[in-house]
Amino acid sequence: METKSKIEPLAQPLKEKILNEINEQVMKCYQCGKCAAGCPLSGEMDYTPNQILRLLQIGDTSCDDEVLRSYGIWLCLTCDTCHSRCPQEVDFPHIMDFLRSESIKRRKVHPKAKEIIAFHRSFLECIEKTGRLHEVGLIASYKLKTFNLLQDVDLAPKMFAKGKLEIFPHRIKGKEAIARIFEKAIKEADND
Amino acid sequence: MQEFEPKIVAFVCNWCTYAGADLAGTSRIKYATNVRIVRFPCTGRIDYMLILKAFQNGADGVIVSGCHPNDCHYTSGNFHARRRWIVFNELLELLGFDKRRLFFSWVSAAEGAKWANLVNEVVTEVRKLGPFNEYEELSKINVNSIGEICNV
Amino acid sequence: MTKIGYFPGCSLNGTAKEYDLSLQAIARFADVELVELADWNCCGATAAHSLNSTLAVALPARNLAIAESMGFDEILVPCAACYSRLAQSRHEIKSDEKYRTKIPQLIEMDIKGTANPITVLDFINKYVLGKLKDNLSNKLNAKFACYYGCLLTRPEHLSTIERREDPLVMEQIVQLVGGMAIDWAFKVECCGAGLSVVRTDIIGKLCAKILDDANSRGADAIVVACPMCHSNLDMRRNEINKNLASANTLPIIYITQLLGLALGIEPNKLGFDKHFVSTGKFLHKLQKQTMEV
Amino acid sequence: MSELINKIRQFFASQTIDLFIGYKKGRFGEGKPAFFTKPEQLKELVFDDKCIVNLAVYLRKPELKKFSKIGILANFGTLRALLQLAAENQIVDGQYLIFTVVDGKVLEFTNLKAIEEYVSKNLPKPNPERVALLKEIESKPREERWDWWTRELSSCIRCYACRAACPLCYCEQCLVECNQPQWVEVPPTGIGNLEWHIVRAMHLAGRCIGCGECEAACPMEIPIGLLTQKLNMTIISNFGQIPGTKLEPNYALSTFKVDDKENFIR
Amino acid sequence: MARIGVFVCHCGENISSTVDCAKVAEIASNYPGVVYSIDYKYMCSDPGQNLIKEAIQKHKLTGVVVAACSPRMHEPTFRKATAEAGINPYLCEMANLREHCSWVHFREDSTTEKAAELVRVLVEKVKHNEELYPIKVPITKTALVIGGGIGGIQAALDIANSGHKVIMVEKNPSIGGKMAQLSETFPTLDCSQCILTPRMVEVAQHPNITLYTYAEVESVDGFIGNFKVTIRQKAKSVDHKACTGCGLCIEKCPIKKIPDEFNAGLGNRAAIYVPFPQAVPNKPVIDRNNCTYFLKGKCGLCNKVCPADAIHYEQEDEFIKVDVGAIVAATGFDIKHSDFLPEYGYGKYPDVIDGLQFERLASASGPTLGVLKRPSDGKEPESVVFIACAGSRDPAKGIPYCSKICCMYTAKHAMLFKHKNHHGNATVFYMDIRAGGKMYDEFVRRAIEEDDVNYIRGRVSRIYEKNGKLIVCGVDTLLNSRSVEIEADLVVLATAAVANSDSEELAQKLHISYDQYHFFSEAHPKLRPVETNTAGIMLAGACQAPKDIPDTVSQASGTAAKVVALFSQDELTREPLIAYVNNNTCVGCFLCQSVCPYLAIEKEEIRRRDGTLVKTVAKINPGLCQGCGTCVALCRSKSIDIHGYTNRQIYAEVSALFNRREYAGV
Repeated sequence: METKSKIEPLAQPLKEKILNEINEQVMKCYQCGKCAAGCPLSGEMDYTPNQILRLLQIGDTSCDDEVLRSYGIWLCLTCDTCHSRCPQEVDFPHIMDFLRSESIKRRKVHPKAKEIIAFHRSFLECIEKTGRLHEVGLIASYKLKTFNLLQDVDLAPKMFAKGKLEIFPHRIKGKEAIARIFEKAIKEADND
Repeated sequence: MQEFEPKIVAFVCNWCTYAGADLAGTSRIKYATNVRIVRFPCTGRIDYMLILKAFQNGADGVIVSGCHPNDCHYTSGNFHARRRWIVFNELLELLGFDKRRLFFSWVSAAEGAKWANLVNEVVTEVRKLGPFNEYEELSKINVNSIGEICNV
Repeated sequence: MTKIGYFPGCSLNGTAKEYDLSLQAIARFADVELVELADWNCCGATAAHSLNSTLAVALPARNLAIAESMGFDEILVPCAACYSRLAQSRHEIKSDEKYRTKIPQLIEMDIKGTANPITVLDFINKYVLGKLKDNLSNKLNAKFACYYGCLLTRPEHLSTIERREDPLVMEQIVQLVGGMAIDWAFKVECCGAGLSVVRTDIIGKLCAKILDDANSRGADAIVVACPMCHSNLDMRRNEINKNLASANTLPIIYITQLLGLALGIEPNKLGFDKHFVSTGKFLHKLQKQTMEV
Repeated sequence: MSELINKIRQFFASQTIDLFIGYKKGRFGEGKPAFFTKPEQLKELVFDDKCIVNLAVYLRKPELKKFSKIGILANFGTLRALLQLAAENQIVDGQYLIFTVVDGKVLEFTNLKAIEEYVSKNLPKPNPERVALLKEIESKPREERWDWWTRELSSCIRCYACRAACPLCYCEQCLVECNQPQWVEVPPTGIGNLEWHIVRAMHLAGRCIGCGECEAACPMEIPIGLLTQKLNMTIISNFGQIPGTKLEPNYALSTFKVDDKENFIR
Repeated sequence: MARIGVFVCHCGENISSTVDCAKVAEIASNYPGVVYSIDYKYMCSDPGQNLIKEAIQKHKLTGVVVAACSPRMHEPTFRKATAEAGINPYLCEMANLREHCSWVHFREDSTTEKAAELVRVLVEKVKHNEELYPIKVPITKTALVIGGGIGGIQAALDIANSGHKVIMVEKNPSIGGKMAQLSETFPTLDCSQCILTPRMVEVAQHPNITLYTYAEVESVDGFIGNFKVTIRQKAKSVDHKACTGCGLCIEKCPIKKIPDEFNAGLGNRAAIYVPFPQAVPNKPVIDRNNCTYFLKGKCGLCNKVCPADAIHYEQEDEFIKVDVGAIVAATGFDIKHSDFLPEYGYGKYPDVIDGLQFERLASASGPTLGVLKRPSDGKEPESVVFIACAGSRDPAKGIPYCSKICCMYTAKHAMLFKHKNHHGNATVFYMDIRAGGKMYDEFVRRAIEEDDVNYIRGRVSRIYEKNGKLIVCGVDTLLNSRSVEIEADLVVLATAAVANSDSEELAQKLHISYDQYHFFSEAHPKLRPVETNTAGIMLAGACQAPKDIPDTVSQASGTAAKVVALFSQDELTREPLIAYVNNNTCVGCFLCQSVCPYLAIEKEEIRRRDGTLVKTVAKINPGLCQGCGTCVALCRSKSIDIHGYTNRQIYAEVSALFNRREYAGV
């Protein structure tokens, strides 16, 4: 399981990493706030998209740290509303993806976001094992990870009744290939 | 052995690139000494035959440069020049001419630094290519060889 | 008979069975054979691109490669979320040298990016609409709110839809089958998508706004073209209604179900019995008005 | 053929024309350019696919000035050359009566506008063999191309037959005859030959009507037609201009588009 | 035989610090044809120039090469000195040893070598220089002003008041431009029409001004001092000489529902119309695209009722040719319309309007007579949202620039609304407030402090309509980006100011350059802000970039001063560096004709003494040719050449570039 958080020096400001690795220019943001105004979840976020960009623009260690520890980055739905209306064409969802993986990598995930990650992990584990999503397996695994045992118990019977839940997962033939994709991709992320 | 110093000719227009090279001077930006500038009123005046003549006279590389599109002092000389270059380029390509020695560029009167960089890049690239022996050897092919070919 | 590649995605095997049923019915009508990609895998969805960018490109890429190996240059991807992942993956592979070399090693298959994912709306426009006019058997005399959500119109580089702030593609289809498409304000707002399980409360809030606006403008049903939108709007009604003054009973139907009805296909062959929010009243109303015509 | 001959006889009789340019059978069965000034000479007139010489080449000869109206038996290349010459202000519409024979049928053009219509409807596709040959040459590594061309061109004896055969090489003083300054070296050296063929190709770029007379005329059998053909293809694909199809001047190199390609410019 | 003198300048130490000037002079003395070669500390100083003059006389020089700074700097100086010594000034050339050599290289052997080679190149060139004489051209002292907005009006009046003739061309039926549409003007809030209309009348009555309204510039040929302009007088279908302006025709016209351009589409006008009550000229024109007579061939009501018999349906567009010496482009700007901002419902919701529409709603002469009524239902709004930067500073929409005028007029709009409705809510969404200018920031502060306009810093994401209200979704970035939703009755977008849709076409007719947004380009952004790169054509107002009224008027007066300065001379002297044709070799293919940007290539018939035509050849009009030389490079038979850069000169330069071949033999 996770070890104690490593103290790692931030040699390079995040904004430079973002520029080098995903070619997005944080500095383009001029803080008009149109992203926050259109974001369906900015009310739920601790930092709105423009504020996250502002923190990144400052570029010092503590601001970068605040970004990686924020809850907002985990709420982003990648609905692309901010990006599609951004006058400066900042691809914020793309930056969000980067921030999320960076946050995990540096073990700075916001405590409230652990459930979200648990869900994503359960989802990926499910695919890793069978190649496809299996809803029962996903929910079971997620519940085990989060102890939210009562979540969605009301939906399940109805779903069975409508023929929308399969008890046994479908395992694709190429599941070993899928497992190898996972292995390689994860290894690569660790090496970064 | 001494490093090969390529001979570079630059055909430039008076209003943009010549002025840009002047600006490189007033800004004291240093670049390689290999280049010799020939001044034209406009890129539209630059005859492709002159490019060939420059190579014939020993140039290892030729730069042709003028105003950016829409910046031409004469409004459209550079556009006409660009068309000619497109065609000339295709001909050289077909002939297998070493086009790596021919450089087209837009350098405005405000781009002193771009001019200096361009010259340095060209000198570096042509230095790597070495002397333009291919073209020099061409002048050695003469009437005599006709006989040989006819006999074949 | 035209054959094109078909990537149903996980949802159409589970929560969105009615989508699959109705889509297959439409395809049969249009004389297009949907050939399921052999041994396809999950696209990775939000989970993959949230956690691991390589995985987010590689998982969809395997499906693209399968389609290529089967000789398809078109893959119908009915789920807007899956479409987005497949199209993005293809975009990355075509535009990014890094992925072009890395992905084939990861998925252990060759990939050129020749197979082009298309959405269900592209599919309908290209293969169905031309044949529709002469085969309409029902005029669907009702008011519809066409809901696009996010991933059909965004991001711009993956979307084939024009006017992304106020798209009219589905509206045009609705009009073709005799329905009235209402002008409303939430057609491209987000339903909450991937937070369905973890933050059901957020889904409740976002979907409530969408349903409320459609309802207040007199819609009889909301038309969707994405199983994610459908499941949030349809299955999460309890959570949604917590945010509304009175319970909302608008049925959520797939664009393919709509076309099926217009073609005179029986509702239960289109999966109308599989909805959480009852479609009975809506169907009844339609039937009544059709008879009156 | 007799239909055509009868027609021309009538035109001579009514003094509509006083010269007819066509072909007669040459020693090797080829179509040989022939000038008829009397109706009785016309029995020698032939027209078949061996009549490839582009007769437009004669129209700017001073010897023709004394004739008031000239009839021409034109193959397709000649028709296009006529259009291009008109676009370049070299011939006057109305001075010529032009005939061609297609599938045994005589077509008569009283003005150049009619030719313009005919040509635009009947433009042939580029000869696939030539296109393939060009492709093959282009696919070779650059150094090989250079060697190949320099070898090919080194056999040039600078007889200028290519120039004489070309209906569009009508300058009164060719560039090669300029000696103040001397643009092209006169003796057939490697450089001089290269320069001459570059000049020829560039001068015909956007003007060459692709009749192939230059290459056919070359006694050393140098495939010089490839050069003009390549430039024509470049001009058609980049600028959409096809020489010898329009009466109005539409020379690709004296117009431009703001968004012409410039991926080669730094 | 050539006798060339070479004069190498040290330029203090500017050249000599990296170039061995003495050595360059010494090397040059051995070049064939060089009879005199010397270096000197400051060649451009009086003693330096005397050195040249004396050498020219003493050594009977036939050519001079001054190796010094850039010819763009001192060529006129040395050519003048050469002329003073008694030989033609065009026999002097400069080698650029400073900007192109000493300043850009270090002190090393190759720098001196290069300097010597540069001198050699110019020595070879100058051997082929010819004697040339300046071209003198007369000046037509009439100015053409294109555009009758406030910029054009100011320029025209200033020029006319200096005693010169002015021809003004306005494409609309009346002059007045955008300013005539405004209600009140910032920062004084004085009535726009009150200050403008007297000027409009002055233009119409000025003896030096000829006014063509409902007219456009069709073509422009010629050059500074000698432009030949064709004006298209569009058919007004009304004889303005006969018309008394009684207005009966307008009253009787059955087609009355045409969206009124002057009222920004908020009102209607008839098919025969005067754009607004104070129009100049105050006489109608028929809009043929909407007139029943022109569309269906019947009606003719206006003709029947006209007491002056002034309706002339058969009128045709007329082409008027005028000669002018200078042209002022004052064509103004436009604002972005309709589907440009779909997320704001602009073009979809009638109550989302642009700034110009608000001006008309607020104007006492507007469609609502100054009562603010919203377009959808005529209700007077209680809550108005103003959105600044609606499309400006928005690279994603292709307009990255600031439209400059919006901050001020938005503050003005909010104020006007509050003055009309004291209890109403005015909200302004802004990104930055740019209120640089005399009394400007004070004006904005007044809106905020005295008129209680609510300024919220943040860009609106979207607007939608719900129950007759417009829901404006924004954030307050000064309050932790808290979301703000305002229910508004009316939304006013400060849409981007853009170039006119036909500005590119006009620029091409004028041969002036324009930027990527199709605004006209000034010759120099700081030092020549009112001139274009084409001599004799100047700019006034927002056709150059978005500008407010004070800036436009200042520039217009500046432009007028330039025109008047030009007209203070009787003739212009031009450099003779132009192209010429060799009649002997020209075959008259005229492929060069379309390559000339100045249409300077004409046809010339060469005839024998008995009058028979030998041939038609190209001829360069020396008045029009500007000397680009594009035709020279195009000519296959080398029949065109250009003074100053002749084929022989440049060939000689190229041949002399490197010390490899025999360079002398050309």
